[in-house]
Amino acid sequence: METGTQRAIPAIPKEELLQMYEQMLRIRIFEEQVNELYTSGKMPGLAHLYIGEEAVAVGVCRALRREDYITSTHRGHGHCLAKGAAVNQMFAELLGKAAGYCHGKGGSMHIADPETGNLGANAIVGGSTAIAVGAALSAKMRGTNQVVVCFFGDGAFGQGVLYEAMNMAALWKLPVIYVCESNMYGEYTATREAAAGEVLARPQACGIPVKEVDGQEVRAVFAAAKEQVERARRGGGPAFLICHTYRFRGHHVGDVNRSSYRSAEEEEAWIRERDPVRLLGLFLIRQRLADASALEKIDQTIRAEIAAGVQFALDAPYPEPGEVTQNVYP
Amino acid sequence: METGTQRAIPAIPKEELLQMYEQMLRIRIFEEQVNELYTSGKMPGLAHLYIGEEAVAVGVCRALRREDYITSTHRGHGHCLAKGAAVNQMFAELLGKAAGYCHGKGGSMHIADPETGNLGANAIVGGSTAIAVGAALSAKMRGTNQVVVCFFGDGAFGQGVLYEAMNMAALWKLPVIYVCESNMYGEYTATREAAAGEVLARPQACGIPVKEVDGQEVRAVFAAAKEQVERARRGGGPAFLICHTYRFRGHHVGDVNRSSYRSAEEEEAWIRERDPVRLLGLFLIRQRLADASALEKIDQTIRAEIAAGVQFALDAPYPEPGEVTQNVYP
Amino acid sequence: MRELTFGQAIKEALVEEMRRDPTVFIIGEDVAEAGTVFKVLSGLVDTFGRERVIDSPISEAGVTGLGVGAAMTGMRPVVDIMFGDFITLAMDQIVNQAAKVHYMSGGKLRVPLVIRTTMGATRRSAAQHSQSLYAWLAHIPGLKVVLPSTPADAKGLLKSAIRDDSPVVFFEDKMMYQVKGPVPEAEYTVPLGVADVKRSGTDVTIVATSSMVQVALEAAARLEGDGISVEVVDPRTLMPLDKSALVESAKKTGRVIVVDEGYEQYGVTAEIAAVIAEGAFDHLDAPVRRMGAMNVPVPFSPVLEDQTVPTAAAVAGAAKQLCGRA
Amino acid sequence: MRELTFGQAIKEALVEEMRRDPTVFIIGEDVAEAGTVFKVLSGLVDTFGRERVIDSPISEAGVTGLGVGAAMTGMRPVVDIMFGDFITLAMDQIVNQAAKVHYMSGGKLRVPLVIRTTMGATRRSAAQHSQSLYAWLAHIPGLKVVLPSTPADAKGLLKSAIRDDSPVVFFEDKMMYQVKGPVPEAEYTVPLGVADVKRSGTDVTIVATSSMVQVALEAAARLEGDGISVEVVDPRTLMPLDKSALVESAKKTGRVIVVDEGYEQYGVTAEIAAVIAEGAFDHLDAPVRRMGAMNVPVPFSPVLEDQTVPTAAAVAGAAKQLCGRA
Ligand SMILES: Cc1ncc(C[n+]2csc(CCOP(=O)(O)OP(=O)(O)O)c2C)c(N)n1
Ligand SMILES: Cc1ncc(C[n+]2csc(CCOP(=O)(O)OP(=O)(O)O)c2C)c(N)n1
Ligand SMILES: [Mg+2]
Ligand SMILES: [Mg+2]
Repeated sequence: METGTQRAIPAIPKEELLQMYEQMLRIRIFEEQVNELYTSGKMPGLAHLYIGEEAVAVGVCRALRREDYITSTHRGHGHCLAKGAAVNQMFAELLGKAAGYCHGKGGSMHIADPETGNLGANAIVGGSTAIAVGAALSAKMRGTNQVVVCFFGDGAFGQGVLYEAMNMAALWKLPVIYVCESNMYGEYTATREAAAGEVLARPQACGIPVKEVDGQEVRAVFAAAKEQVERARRGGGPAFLICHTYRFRGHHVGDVNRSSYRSAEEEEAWIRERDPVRLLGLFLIRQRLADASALEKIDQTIRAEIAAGVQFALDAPYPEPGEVTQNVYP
Repeated sequence: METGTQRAIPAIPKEELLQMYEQMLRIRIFEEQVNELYTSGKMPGLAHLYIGEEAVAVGVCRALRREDYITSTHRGHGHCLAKGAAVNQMFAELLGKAAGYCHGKGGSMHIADPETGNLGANAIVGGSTAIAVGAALSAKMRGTNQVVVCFFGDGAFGQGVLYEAMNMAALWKLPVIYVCESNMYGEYTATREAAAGEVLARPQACGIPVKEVDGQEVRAVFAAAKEQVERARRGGGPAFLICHTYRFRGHHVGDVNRSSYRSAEEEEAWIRERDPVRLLGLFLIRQRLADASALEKIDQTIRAEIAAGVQFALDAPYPEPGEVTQNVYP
Repeated sequence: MRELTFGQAIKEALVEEMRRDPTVFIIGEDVAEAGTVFKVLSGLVDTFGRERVIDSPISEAGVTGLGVGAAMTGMRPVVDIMFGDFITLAMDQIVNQAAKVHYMSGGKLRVPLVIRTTMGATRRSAAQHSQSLYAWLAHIPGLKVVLPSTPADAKGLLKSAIRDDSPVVFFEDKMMYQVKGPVPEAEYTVPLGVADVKRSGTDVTIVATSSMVQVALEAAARLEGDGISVEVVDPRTLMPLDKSALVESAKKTGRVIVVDEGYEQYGVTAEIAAVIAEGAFDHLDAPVRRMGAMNVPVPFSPVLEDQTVPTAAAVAGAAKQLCGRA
Repeated sequence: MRELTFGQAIKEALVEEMRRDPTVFIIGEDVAEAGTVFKVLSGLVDTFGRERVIDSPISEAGVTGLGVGAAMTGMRPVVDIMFGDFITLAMDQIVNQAAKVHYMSGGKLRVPLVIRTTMGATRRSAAQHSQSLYAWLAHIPGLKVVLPSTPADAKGLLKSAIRDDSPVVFFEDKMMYQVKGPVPEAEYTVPLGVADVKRSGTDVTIVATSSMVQVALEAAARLEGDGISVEVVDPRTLMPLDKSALVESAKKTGRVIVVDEGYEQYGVTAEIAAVIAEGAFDHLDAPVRRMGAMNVPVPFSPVLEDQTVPTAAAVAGAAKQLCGRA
């Protein structure tokens, strides 16, 4: 098995590292605000927070160009932001406002932003795995050298369409990277009780090369993704990246009694030891690439941006009632 | 990989070998008659002949008890006969007669015979892969030690439900054997152009042990199936058996111009060198377990049985018109 | 009579049937310790163990197929599909397998399978988690389709569904799980195929399904003040459909509204309207009025979503119009 | 005018659109060298190569999803699903993805996808290869649904479908592929959403879809001898549905039969009957008569199967009855 864990992570320029730090922090604070909006009754629907998994979206999207595509999941805010979405339109969408990315029609689980290559979040587990192959085939047919990243959770190992999709991607050597956010659970069920055997052997059985990384180390995620993306861009075909990660919060904001499926100790250990934002912050400081005050400044800037975004969304108007019948057909 | 090809095939009692010969020959002559009935316009619908693949059904079903279950495919006549179906009711069903196994309602692609444990053929590729897991779970819950065999073609590697099913079978250690009739084609497409990577690695990725056998050698098929069935019966969980075989005729009776997907030389070589009925016949003679006249006698008996079956079916009445609305609900 | 919530009534039906018949078991995503995402089955696993309350992978097609195979071989599985929108993933197993096995086998095999799933919008769950897709299943011979509207019906119908030898798809309105209603203590079942007059009246018939029964009753209450007497008829099962009950009521009142939460186009309101138009042709003062969900994917934004489902006000308005009072 | 078979007309539409627009491509099982199992696409791969006529694995869900992704990113895929019965495997991709992407994204993304599939019984193919399941798709906002009944319509409608920016599901009757009819040589399209009066008449309207149009025309010819003048209206697309054309004809004749090869229960005949009953209420002399396929899984045995589909004799009989001549 070709895995990336043991290899040394190539050096990444300071500027890039700081940008990744900023992006992860943006997602973190964004999601904390989502939690706040939700628990205070201002955000309708469901909120699946990305807190704890920021390094995956940021590390992977860093390896992409703006015109490259991603497909996303029910836990998609991080993917959207990492691919370049603006905080204002994100919040507006989450509140169902007309200024949102989908004019309030999509909400948390359906944010799409073609301008940044985001083909949309998907509330069907595994629902975008074949769509991603189609985008990759399209890129190949149109002769662009775009690459597609399909983010999905470890729960999607249960969905047959994933295998149909990986098989086609491999058959036709399409530029698509399957990025599995392996956070050990699908809702309230442990993945080890839902997926038999060695999950990494599944893409390999289709002839798709795999890499396994510590999903809390954004540098490792970035390095692995970069290699796979470049290979795909050169025509090398699909790849599979499994990122071991953890959602620090509940499956969704209302999931508060988690003891039936995971222990408080497990959660605490991950939060204490494997926080991706903190890990990169410590690295930056230890490597003297930034000092505490520089990070503090980033923090303040982001907080201001997020606060302004929330305010923008709260102030924004709802769609006009008549919009309900628009966009059924182009 | 645990494969069965290299191993020596354990000795099989003469009586059993002769019975297998008889069963294979019954399927062969049955199918030749189906071809005849079809081309002479007496059989409606579609006819997918099993000629060339007889050793798979016979070798596997020999390893089963009557109360064990099988699920079958569009190419299912051989499975039904090997599991114990009677020729008369088979032919009657193929002609749409009331005396058929399904009272004429199912036809060639849906023959079911619960009395011999046959849960039915299925015209949806991969359509019975999950049904088989359910039957296995049922056997386990009811505390019987029945084993389930799911026959399917290599075309079904394209169907997602196969992976969903194998995953559950492995998770819950259910007594189901997946028997892949790997005849190199699904309709007019070569499996190597439809299934990426190493197909045997797919069940293995779910932690399911696999065996690979020459599907033209009924003794090899039987030996491998026996081991897997016994293991499943002892609670050892699912297994996967790939049988390399070849359909000697077209995908269905009307598929006459096959040069767009396979060569006449390939067909001729298989028919000449790898005919499962002939191979067992030669073995029996070489091992002095039977002489030519004994085999000839079997041939005559079977031909008489088949001829009587055809006649029975031709003479049998069609269902009454009013039966059309029966059996929608029990 | 004691009151139970809709969710409790469903759980009670399952408990009773699982006690009564050891071949009944439940399988689905997060049905065991989690007791489903809607918490409807909380505690069931403690009573019956993980052998009979089985957490599955996220494999709707696989689990449904598993249910078919288990049902064909002596068990009575209850398959839990979390959101009705996900039956899209299991349609081959439901429609080509479960619904047809009995017929295709000439009556030799049976599939006593219950698929419990959900329906209904207004939870701000957007287009992939809000649909009411039962019209598809009602279209398929071989399936039975149940749409309970009260806790008592839910319990009695689910018990009948489990005992039925056909595959039955049972749709539960997610918004109703917490709604309370009287449920008899003593053992009872509600037969499949018998409509229930939820309120009798003389001026106009409202045929309403599932979530829309409450809406119809609210509309009826409002209309009482206007001197309009409303009969509310709940078919309770779409297949079998109690056509004569619908037609009788239509003959009595001469005016009919059909209210349903599925998409209006090519949906349940069309079948019911057509059945009534045919059966009560000479008695109708006006065309049967159809009110289904708006023909749009369900939008997320509350201000948009709330427009898509018929309301008591809209139904009352339509009734007034029908009675020439608007 | 030159004559083409239904199958040739479809191929010609594809050839013309593939020539016209390099983003159009075809994918499906055995579409390339085999030219589909029905031989409809024979030779297409020679013209356009394996890059644009792509043989896929047996993966209906995967291929449909692939079509959605390609359509969202600048291509116009035509996905071939061999038998209409197999759309059961792709319903999530068709209904939760293709149909909703445009709406869910607030109009930002488009899915110009065509799914070509088949329908129709009487090929002795039994219950899993004979269904006409378009009512399901017509139920779903965001999809368009096309049911051509002649070679000329098939060509013109398919060209429109390919140029349409919405997902369109195009159902071809398997029994019609060899049927010939006039097809103009010059470039033309047939718009989606416009019904066609296939025969005009004054006594009774037969609304017929796809395979049933020919049956209706045959019935009309028989009835001519009985002095009954029949109007045959073919909606051609179920979504959009040309309601006014249906209602106009009903108003003119006052008697309507709707004939369709989908299952009758909760099917297309219900919607059309309801639309007409509403729109032509005061003009109808009798209830709209519905004739769909029998509500049974399609049986294999010819003597059984032939009973399940409406025949010209049965339609003519119903028409006579409607006109008080039986
Ligand atoms: C097909 C389907 N089945 C079930 C669900 C309900 N559901 C939503 S999220 C989820 C768990 C997904 O787990 P995973 O893929 O690991 O993603 P995570 O939530 O861990 O990020 C489930 C079962 C769904 N949305 N789609
Ligand atoms: C889901 C589905 N898709 C397509 C078909 C059409 N079809 C019938 S048989 C067949 C090929 C099956 O190939 P394989 O599984 O290898 O079986 P074989 O015919 O070789 O025995 C196909 C594509 C089908 N019956 N079901
Ligand atoms: Mg997970
Ligand atoms: Mg094959």
